[in-house]
Parts: sequence; structure tokens; C-alpha cells
Amino acid sequence: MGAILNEIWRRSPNAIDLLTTKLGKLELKTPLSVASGTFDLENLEFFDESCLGAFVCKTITRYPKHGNPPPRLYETEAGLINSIGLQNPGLDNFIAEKLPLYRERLRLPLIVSISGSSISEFEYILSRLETCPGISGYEINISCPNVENEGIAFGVCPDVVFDLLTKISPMTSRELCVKLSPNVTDIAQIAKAAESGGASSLAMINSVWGMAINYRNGKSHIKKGVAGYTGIGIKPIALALTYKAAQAVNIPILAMGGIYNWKDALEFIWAGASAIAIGTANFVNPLAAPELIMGLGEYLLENDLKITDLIGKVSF
Amino acid sequence: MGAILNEIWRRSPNAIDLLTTKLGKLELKTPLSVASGTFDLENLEFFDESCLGAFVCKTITRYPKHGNPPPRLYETEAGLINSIGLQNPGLDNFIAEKLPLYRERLRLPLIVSISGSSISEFEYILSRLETCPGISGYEINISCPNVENEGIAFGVCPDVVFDLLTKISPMTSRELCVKLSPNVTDIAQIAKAAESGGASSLAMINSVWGMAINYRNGKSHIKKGVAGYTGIGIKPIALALTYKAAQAVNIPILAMGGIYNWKDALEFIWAGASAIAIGTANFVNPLAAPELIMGLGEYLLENDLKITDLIGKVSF
Amino acid sequence: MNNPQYCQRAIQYREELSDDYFILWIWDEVLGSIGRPGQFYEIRALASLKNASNVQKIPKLFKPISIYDIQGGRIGFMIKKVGEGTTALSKLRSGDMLELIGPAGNGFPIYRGKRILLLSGGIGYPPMWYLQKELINHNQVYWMHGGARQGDVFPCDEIWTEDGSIGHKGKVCDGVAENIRKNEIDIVYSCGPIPMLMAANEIISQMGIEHYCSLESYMACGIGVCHGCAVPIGSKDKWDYLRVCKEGPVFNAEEVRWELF
Amino acid sequence: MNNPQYCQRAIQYREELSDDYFILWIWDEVLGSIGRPGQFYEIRALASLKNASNVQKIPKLFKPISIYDIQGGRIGFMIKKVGEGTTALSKLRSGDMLELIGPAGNGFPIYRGKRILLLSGGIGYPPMWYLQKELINHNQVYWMHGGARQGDVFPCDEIWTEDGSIGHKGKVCDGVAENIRKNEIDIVYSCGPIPMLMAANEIISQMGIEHYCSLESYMACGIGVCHGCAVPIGSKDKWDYLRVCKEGPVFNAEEVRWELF
Ligand SMILES: Cc1cc2nc3c(=O)[nH]c(=O)nc-3n(C[C@H](O)[C@H](O)[C@H](O)COP(=O)(O)OP(=O)(O)OC[C@H]3O[C@@H](n4cnc5c(N)ncnc54)[C@H](O)[C@@H]3O)c2cc1C
Ligand SMILES: Cc1cc2nc3c(=O)[nH]c(=O)nc-3n(C[C@H](O)[C@H](O)[C@H](O)COP(=O)(O)OP(=O)(O)OC[C@H]3O[C@@H](n4cnc5c(N)ncnc54)[C@H](O)[C@@H]3O)c2cc1C
Ligand SMILES: Cc1cc2nc3c(=O)[nH]c(=O)nc-3n(C[C@H](O)[C@H](O)[C@H](O)COP(=O)(O)O)c2cc1C
Ligand SMILES: Cc1cc2nc3c(=O)[nH]c(=O)nc-3n(C[C@H](O)[C@H](O)[C@H](O)COP(=O)(O)O)c2cc1C
Ligand code: FES
Ligand code: FES
Repeated sequence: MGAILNEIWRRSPNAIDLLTTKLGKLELKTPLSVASGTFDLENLEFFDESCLGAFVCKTITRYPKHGNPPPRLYETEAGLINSIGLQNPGLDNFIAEKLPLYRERLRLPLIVSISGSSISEFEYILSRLETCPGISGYEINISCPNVENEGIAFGVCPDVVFDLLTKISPMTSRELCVKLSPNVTDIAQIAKAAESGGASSLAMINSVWGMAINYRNGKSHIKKGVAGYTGIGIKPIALALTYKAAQAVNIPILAMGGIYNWKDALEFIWAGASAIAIGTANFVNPLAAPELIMGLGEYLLENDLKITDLIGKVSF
Repeated sequence: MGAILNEIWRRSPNAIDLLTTKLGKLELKTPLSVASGTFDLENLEFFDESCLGAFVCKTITRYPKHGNPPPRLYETEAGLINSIGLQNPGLDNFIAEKLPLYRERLRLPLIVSISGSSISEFEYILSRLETCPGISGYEINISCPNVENEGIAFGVCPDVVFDLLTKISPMTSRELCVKLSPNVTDIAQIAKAAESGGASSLAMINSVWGMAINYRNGKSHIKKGVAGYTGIGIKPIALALTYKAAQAVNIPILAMGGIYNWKDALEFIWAGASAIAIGTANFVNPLAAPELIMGLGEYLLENDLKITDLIGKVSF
Repeated sequence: MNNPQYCQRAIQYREELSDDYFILWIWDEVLGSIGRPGQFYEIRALASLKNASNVQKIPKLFKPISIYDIQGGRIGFMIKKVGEGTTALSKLRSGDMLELIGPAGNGFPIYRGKRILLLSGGIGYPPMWYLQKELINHNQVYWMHGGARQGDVFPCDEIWTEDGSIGHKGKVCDGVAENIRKNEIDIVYSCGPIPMLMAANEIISQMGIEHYCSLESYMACGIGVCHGCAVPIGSKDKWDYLRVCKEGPVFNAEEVRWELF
Repeated sequence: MNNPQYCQRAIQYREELSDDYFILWIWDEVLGSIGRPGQFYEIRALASLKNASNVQKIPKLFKPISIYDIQGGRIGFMIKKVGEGTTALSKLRSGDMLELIGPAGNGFPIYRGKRILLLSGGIGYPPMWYLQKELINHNQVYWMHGGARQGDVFPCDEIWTEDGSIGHKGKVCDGVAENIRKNEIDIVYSCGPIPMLMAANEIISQMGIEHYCSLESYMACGIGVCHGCAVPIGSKDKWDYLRVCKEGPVFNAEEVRWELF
């Protein structure tokens, strides 16, 4: 067991399940995970993985993806704008090269994030990954702006979300987590569609539409123009959407969006998240994850609470 | 003429129309306006109105509105969360008491912001205001979450927006500006609906859904829970949506959302805004407006440009 | 009526009180002559705006702080460090610049020839100091103040602390009824956190005593523009949300719709 | 291969150069012994994180800074103040803490017995210093450096300034062809802004000379995780976005798909 959890347990011997939470079919040792695309094995050079309850990898697609032209990044007053464009080595390379590395290195539940350009592509990817051991669950990324389904982005149309989920949910007994986009009129509808289709949990939120322009010369700081906005500036938005989704469904929520520390994490747990993830904060604080878990552990110990006592208990 | 513009013109005698811009039917002396609900005559104690091109008042409804229960405000890391709930004295009191004050005090085009709970209520309000002199235009606020039309919020449904505008646009020859909500899947659709219905300009964006919770005890910082998020943290979002709308329509855009200074203003102008407004920044910098205009004026003089040279000229 | 102005002034002198409390004094003929007891200023450390470009790109809201004292061309603000804004203020030293918007709100109504009780809790103390000075020559004034512990209480006639570390042990409201009876009080002025004012109102209204209270509220503009600070005021049947920064902060306790908080 | 680590170290010594340039030295046995020319660290003033709760609630990204020198258990970073992050670094003094992630990226390939041209522009100078030290004993090394004006140039063999205030007047690339011919150069190493590297590549590739360049890119993670720093690398038909922080920052100029920038 990891040093961080040991430290928490040392202080309170019966705090063994202080931080334990459930994400659908998965029992997580801590409520903390990492946001797809912002964390990889390299980060585990900085701290012990025991502070994490699960590991979510960068989104994988059927075929390798170049990604978007540079510049892809810009830091704004209150967050980060990115335009990575789902650059990834594709399914085959993932299975051949990355997955074995994860299996060897990780002692955490591995959640593989996947995206497809059609329902059948999602089905194909899932069927291939089903034959691979060492995977605890899937994050179905229907919230990437690059993914189109006959002109309608997957994540914004409840019917398509429902269709997709009814097709893929019978294919697996692993955790099936659907990652939602914040760029929709009614998040509750999408959340409900995912739930009725058979999702066993939700992850939210993905990046918010954002842009930044060099005021001096009018050049977009990002080559593609409109891109994804993440980090502390989106925290109030992520919190509102998490609350709305939590009110609409009964499946658990893995929440993210501007979580930098344990106080942010608590806000999301009160709002209805069963687990939380760190994204952009991994870039601005390499020790964000262990510090978050220490802070959360201390808060729970001091107040004689378990994480599960707080989930969705926001008051007004 | 005001001291600020005089200072700019003093430096460059032929800069008389440096800052002049058009918002639909209105010719504005400067591109700067103020965001509804964040500015009133009290602010003009702090600086000379000549830096403003237009004055937009707090949204008025048919009947007086109590507004939402307190607490209504919370400042987050990167902005403000508010839940005012359109508190206002109602149309009759506005016409009897506020409007004469504005007429007496202001030498600026007055844009009256209005909201209704049905299309016919909008029609009624407009017909009443049409009989009042001293109004240069209307801001049709269809983006307030409290306003419902048979269960569908006005601002999120293109058909309703189109219907509303086709009904009210023939009623007036004054400027007709439609204020859009950012909380939609496809802003371009809504913008187009407003344009085809007869809007002569767009104002955007209104508040983004947001929430904040006291991490210690799980109490929402805002009594109503989910509320409106504004300020610097929404700038990238407002900029992306302004750009998208500007790509979709030909009518001019009055842009706002996290504009604190002249650099922010320029970003929006490059993105496609013909005019900009200061909202939350009025609270954190009482001199934000004159400082913005001075900065903008200096930038234009130094680069030998007019404001109209920049509108929508973003490059990638 | 109040017409709040914006200005920047250097701090002339800083007075240390207990741990978290301090007073900022500004020497200024104008500021030192306008402003009535109960009025306040929205203030901010100028640094938080001027350093915005390098230290902190995001300027934050001003904070409402009562006029603690006005004397001989000086104006004083007594401040408790509680969060980000007041912490920034707590770092200011003589010579540092303060931004001010005010005077804002309406003061306490001023009577003569009455038996008056001032009731303050925690950071409700500062406006009472100035109020007391205005009342003392023409009225019989008693002042009760309560706080969590010794560090939270300051000179007055009757001190209460929740931990009993000094003065009476308990909440200051515990002694109100007795004080009113003993001193045959005509009018109560109160200032403090809402729960305390609620408890005080409960007692005072039952005794049929006139009661003016200064309410706290989170503020954005401080000048009546945003409607963010509104509280329910009026009669049971006909009330409205009035602005603490404009129609307040002092209200007749009878008109405050306590049940709606 | 690089396995960047995270650490915090006190600044031992700060060296002033011209206006906007300075060097931060850290005395540390480990850091002072690992790291090859061309590798870099992601660094940040610790204050920007630790003060996050009061001064600045929003911590910002680390900034990629090359290893300027490693000698006798010391590591140095030569930095130009250009924006927010480097301004925060410019405020650090001896004893202040620095956060570091690194060493990151791959260094320049090291040859022996060659005639080598180092070509740097602006803030491309620092990595060349360390590189030059590694090459000088086993190769013939020439170093050309260019900058906007006098304040932007530093010791080397041939100085260019755009305003002609010192050295040759013009862009440093203007002299490259002649230098390569005159000194019969085998290999060029370059570092500087993309437009300069592009121009240099144009000339150098036409002359058929081997050329390694260190590319700049906006970074978020600095450790290969986010794919934010990617640049197009490969052949015309088969290229990929490779990460400057992981597969770079040094690339064979021939493989950089300049036309895709
Ligand atoms: C009319 C008026 C007069 C006041 N006079 C004084 C005074 O003379 N001296 C003084 O020290 N304080 C006074 N206050 C309270 C002071 O405004 C708050 O303590 C301050 O705004 C807290 O800001 P912060 O950024 O330091 O803390 P925050 O981080 O904003 O909050 C810290 C804590 O204070 C509470 N708080 C925040 N803002 C307010 C607010 N506006 N009112 C009440 N509680 C708040 C929060 O809920 C939290 O518990 C007055 C308030 C009002 C409305
Ligand atoms: C591998 C590598 C090694 C570097 N080595 C050094 C070094 O040894 N010394 C040194 O002073 N600088 C070096 N740089 C450049 C340095 O990273 C940037 O100057 C710094 O990130 C700017 O950050 P800022 O917050 O101060 O400025 P910002 O406010 O971010 O930007 C100011 C200006 O710098 C440009 N800029 C911002 N970030 C970068 C970046 N990562 N690369 C290039 N331009 C950027 C912006 O476009 C803008 O024009 C290196 C960059 C890379 C990628
Ligand atoms: C550089 C970067 C890359 C990302 N890549 C992915 C991705 O591949 N798949 C995905 O579902 N989300 C991706 N995201 C979104 C994050 O997983 C997360 O949803 C978002 O950043 C919000 O969380 P944060 O504010 O904590 O960063 C990426 C975000 C960033 C900043
Ligand atoms: C306190 C407050 C009150 C507001 N009231 C209104 C309103 O009455 N009508 C309206 O259309 N928008 C209202 N808004 C939204 C603003 O007009 C503006 O669209 C929004 O704040 C975004 O701009 P900003 O980031 O510059 O503040 C209000 C915003 C705030 C913060
Ligand atoms: S704080 Fe804005 S109206 Fe009172
Ligand atoms: S900066 Fe993240 S991959 Fe290079």
C-alpha cells in the first residue's frame, strides 16, 4: 500500500475506507482519478500511484490520429486552451505497445478512453479491447468536437447517445463510463440518454469551447481557432453541470473541470460526484494528486466523515 | 464632447472617427457600451460618459420582479457568480420614474433591455416603449434562465427566437439587438434565427451557468444553487461564441463576457465584434470604461488604424 | 442621499489591535468630514489592481467596510482579517494606497434625549464606535459587545465572549433582555452577523422596543447598481428586496423579513 | 532517454546580464551532474504556487528553459524576461526557491573531429553555451549569434544585430552561407525562433550540410503527456506530430516539415 494512504490510515486506524468510493462496477481505493489526455506514466515519476483510485489514459481511436497543427496551447488568465485534436497512435499500436506498459507498471484499475467516428467504430474498438486483459473499464468519449456522426456531434444529441450506448453496453461487463460535453443546451437530457442506454457511470466535463487571440496583431493563439478551454476558469461551470446531471440520473459521476486541490474536490463531491479527476492541474502542480488526497483525508478525519457521507449532500 | 475623447483627438486631429463604429442602425461614437445589470447612473459619478458609445440599462419586465432570495453573489477564483433573478421595478415604474431620469441625465444613445415570459408580453412591452421618446434601441434579453416559453427557455430554441423576432421587428424602427445565451449547443443556429427574424444586431454573451459550494459544509454559496457565471473566467468562451456567431451572420455584434481592459476588447473586435461592453469589470475597476477607451485609442493611433479596420479580421 | 465617489488615498497610519484586527487611518479633509455613523466605504488595496499585470492578473471585488471613526480630518477603518480581500488589506502599511468608493448607504437615524442600547457582535463593532460618539452627548448610551473570544472584543460597557475568556460567558444576546429592562432602553441599534441580529430581534421585538440594525451582505458594486446585496424588507404581505448598499445597511428591524433569510 | 523528475531547489546565485537577461545558478550535486546540452528544465518560481492562496489563487504553467551551463556541481539557467512566467522568474533572488521538472527532452548529438557552426538567435543562445563547451575540445567550433540590438547579444565568434548597434548589421542568417563556405563547416547546430530556423534551414539544406536545430514550442506538461508541444517531423510523405519536450527539442532540420508551420 502506498505511503500517502498509509499516512492517513496511521493517523486513524479505522479510516481504512474513509476514501473508498464506487464508480459503477468499480470499487475505488480513493475517489481521485486523472483526466484523459493530461496524465501518463511519466507523471508517476513525481509521486506514488497509491493516491489514485483509477487511471484513465489518453483517448484512443480506431486509426492513428495526427492531431491538429500547432500552436496547440495557450494559457489564459484562468485556464488553458488546447487543440490537441485527439492525437494518438491508434488502436493497434495501443494494444501492441501502450497497453502492455500500463499492465506492467500500474497497480490501479485502468480505464481506457475511446472515441469513434461512428457507432460501428465504437463497437469495433470495444470488441477488440474486450479481448485484452488488464482493462477495468472504458471511458466513452463522445464529447470530442472532432468526432462527427452524420454531421451531428455525438455528445450533443440524446438520441445518438442512447443508440450508441444500447449497442455497446451489452458488449462488456467492464465499467462503462460516458464522458459528456459541457457544450450543450441541456446536460440532463444527455446524461439520462446515456443512463437509459446502459452506461454505468458518467465522466464530466470535457473541455469547454474557448478561444484566445493575440490582441496586438489579431492572430489566433491556436492554429485551429476555436479550441478547448480547461482549468480553474471552468470550475463553476463544471460544478453546475455536475449538479444538474447528478439530479437527473442515478449512476455515479466522475467529475472534473478546474479541480486544483482538495477544496475544489469537495465542492464537486457535495454537488454529486462519486469520484473526481485532476486534469489541467497536473500541469501547474506536479504534486496536485497526492496533495489533494492528503487534504481530503485530513478533512475527513477531522470531521469524522467518510467520502460517501458527502456525495450529493449539497444544501441551499 | 468629453474629456477622454478630446484627449485622443488632441493627439491626432484626424482621429475623429478612430473609434466610431456601427451597431445596426446606430452610429456609436465609441465601440464601448455597458452590460445590462452591471452599470447605472451611479457609475457616472466615477467618470465622464463620453467614453461610452451607448448605455444599456438593466432588463425590464412587464411586471415588477422581486428577484431571487439572497445570497445572490459569490466571487470565484476567476469571476463572479450572480443570481439576481432580473429584479426590476417593472415596465410602468420604468416608464414613469427611470426613463425620465435617463433622458435627463444621459447624452448617449439609450438601449432599453427587455424580457418577457411570452411572445405577446414582449410585444406589449415594445408597443409601450415605442410611445416613449428618448430610446435609441432595444436589447431583447432572451437569455435569462427565468424566462420560460411553454417549458422551453426562449434563447435556446431557434424556432422560438425566429417567431419572436418576426413578431416584434416590424413594430419598431429603433435598433433591435438580441441578447444571446452561451448555454446552447449551437450558437450559430440561434444567431441565424435572430437575424432572419429581423434583428439588426446581436448582444452576447449573457451569463454562463455556474455554481459554487462552500467546501467546508456543502452549502451552496448562492441560495438558488445554479446561477450565472461572469467575468474574466468566461472570456475564452465568450470569444469563441462571438467568433462563431460572427461567422454565421451579417448583422453586427455587441460582445461582452470577461472584458476587463483594452486588450480584452481588441480580442473581441478581431473575433468579429463591432462593439463591446463591460460588465463584471465595472465592479472590480470603477474606471474600467475610460481606461479601456484610452488604451484602445492609443493602440489605434500608434498603429494608424481605425476600429472598423479590425472587426472580424482574426487570422490563423 | 448618498452619492458614492471613487478615489485613491494613501494610508497615513496603521494601528494594530489584537491578532486579526487593525485600523487604517487616512488623513483627508474631504473624507474626514463627510460620512455618517452606519455608512460604509467599499475599499481595496490598490496593489491588487495595479499589480494585476504581473502578480495577479485578476483583480477582485472591493470589500464593504464601515466608517469606524471620523475625527479632525481623519477617517478610520477598523478591519478584521477573514478572507482574501481583508487579508490583502491587512498587508497595507503607512504610505500604501487604498482605493475607496463611498460613502455608501444610509447611516443610523440619530435621536436625542433617549436611553439607547448599542449591540454589536464580532465585526459589528466598528460602526458602533462612531455612532456612540455621535449619540453620547445627547443620550444615555449603553454598549454591549460580544465575540468568540478575548481577541474579538473591544472597549464598551458590557463584554460577552462565547468562551468566557473575558467578560460574561455566552452570546451577547443572552444579556439583552436584562439590559433593556435594567436601563429602561428606548432604542436599540445593532450590528453583527445575521444570526445574531435575528436572535436579538426576537427578543427586542417581543419587548416592543424600537430597533435599528445594520445588515451584512455580500456585495459586488456597493453603489446600488447590481442588486446583488438585496435583503427582504417590508411588511409580511408587501415586501421587496432592498439593497443593503443603497437603501441600507441600516434598516428598522421590524421591517426586515427575517423569516425569508 | 529522459525521465524528468520534479524537485524544488534554492537559488544559490543570481547573475545579472544586460537589461532583461539574467542567470539563475543552483548548486546541487545531482542537478549539477545530469543533463546534456540541448536538454531543458520546466521551471517556475515557487512563490507563484505557494502564494497561490493569498497573492494569486491561480498557479500558472512552468516555463521551458534550457540548461545554460553545468560546471562543478552547479547548474545555470540563462533567462530572458519576456512575459508573465519569465517575469516571475526575474524577481527571484538568492535563497528563493525554484521548482524544476527535468532534465527534459533529448540533447544535441555530439560529434568529434568536425568543423561545426553554432547558430543562435535571441533566446537561442543559452543552450549553445553548454553545447560549445562540450564540443570545443574535440572539434573546430564557430559560433554566430544574432539579436535585435546590443542588449540581446552575448560573447561568441560573430555577432549580428538587426539595428547594427554592435557587430554586423542584419539578421544572423544573412552571414550563414559565407561562414559555412569560409570555415568549411560539416555540421550546423541552431537554436532560435522558428522563423529564423526556417530561414537558416533554407540556406543550410541547399548547401547540403547536416543541420540539427532546437525548436521552440508552447508547453503545458513538458514531459510528453499532453501532446501540446507537437511539431511536424518526418519525410514529406510520412510525417507525424512529435513532441518538442519528448522527442525534441533537437531535431534533424531535414526532417522538420517546415512547410507545415
Ligand atoms: C455594510 C457592511 C459593513 C462592514 N463593515 C466592516 C468593518 O467595518 N470591518 C470589517 O472588518 N468588516 C466589515 N464588514 C464585513 C466585511 O465586508 C467582510 O468581512 C469582507 O467582505 C470579507 O471579505 P474577504 O475577501 O476578506 O473574505 P471572503 O473570502 O469573501 O469571506 C470570508 C468569510 O467572510 C464572509 N463574508 C464575505 N463577504 C462578506 C460580506 N460582505 N459581509 C459579511 N460576510 C462576508 C464569507 O461568507 C466567509 O465566511 C462589513 C460588511 C458590510 C456589508
Ligand atoms: C526547449 C525550450 C528551451 C528554451 N530555453 C530558454 C532559455 O534557456 N532561456 C530563455 O529565456 N527562454 C528559453 N525558452 C523560451 C521560454 O520558454 C519562453 O520565453 C517562455 O516560455 C515565455 O514565457 P512567459 O510566460 O514569460 O511569456 P508569455 O507571456 O507566455 O509569452 C511572451 C512571448 O513569448 C512567446 N512564448 C511564450 N511561450 C513560449 C515558448 N514556450 N516558446 C517560445 N516562445 C514562447 C509568446 O508567444 C510571446 O510572444 C525556451 C523554450 C523552449 C521551448
Ligand atoms: C491537453 C489536454 C488534452 C486532453 N485530451 C483529452 C482526451 O484525449 N480525451 C478526453 O476525453 N479528454 C481530454 N481532455 C479533457 C480532460 O480530460 C478534461 O475533461 C478537461 O481538461 C477538464 O478538466 P480540467 O479542467 O481539470 O483540465 C484533454 C484536456 C487537455 C487540457
Ligand atoms: C450582477 C449582474 C446582473 C446582470 N443582470 C443582467 C440583466 O438584467 N439583463 C441581462 O441581459 N444581462 C444581465 N447580466 C449579464 C451581463 O449583462 C453580461 O451579459 C454578463 O455579465 C457577461 O459579461 P461580463 O463577463 O463582462 O460581466 C448581469 C450580470 C451580472 C454580473
Ligand atoms: S452591491 Fe450592488 S446593489 Fe448593492
Ligand atoms: S508539453 Fe506536453 S507533450 Fe510536450
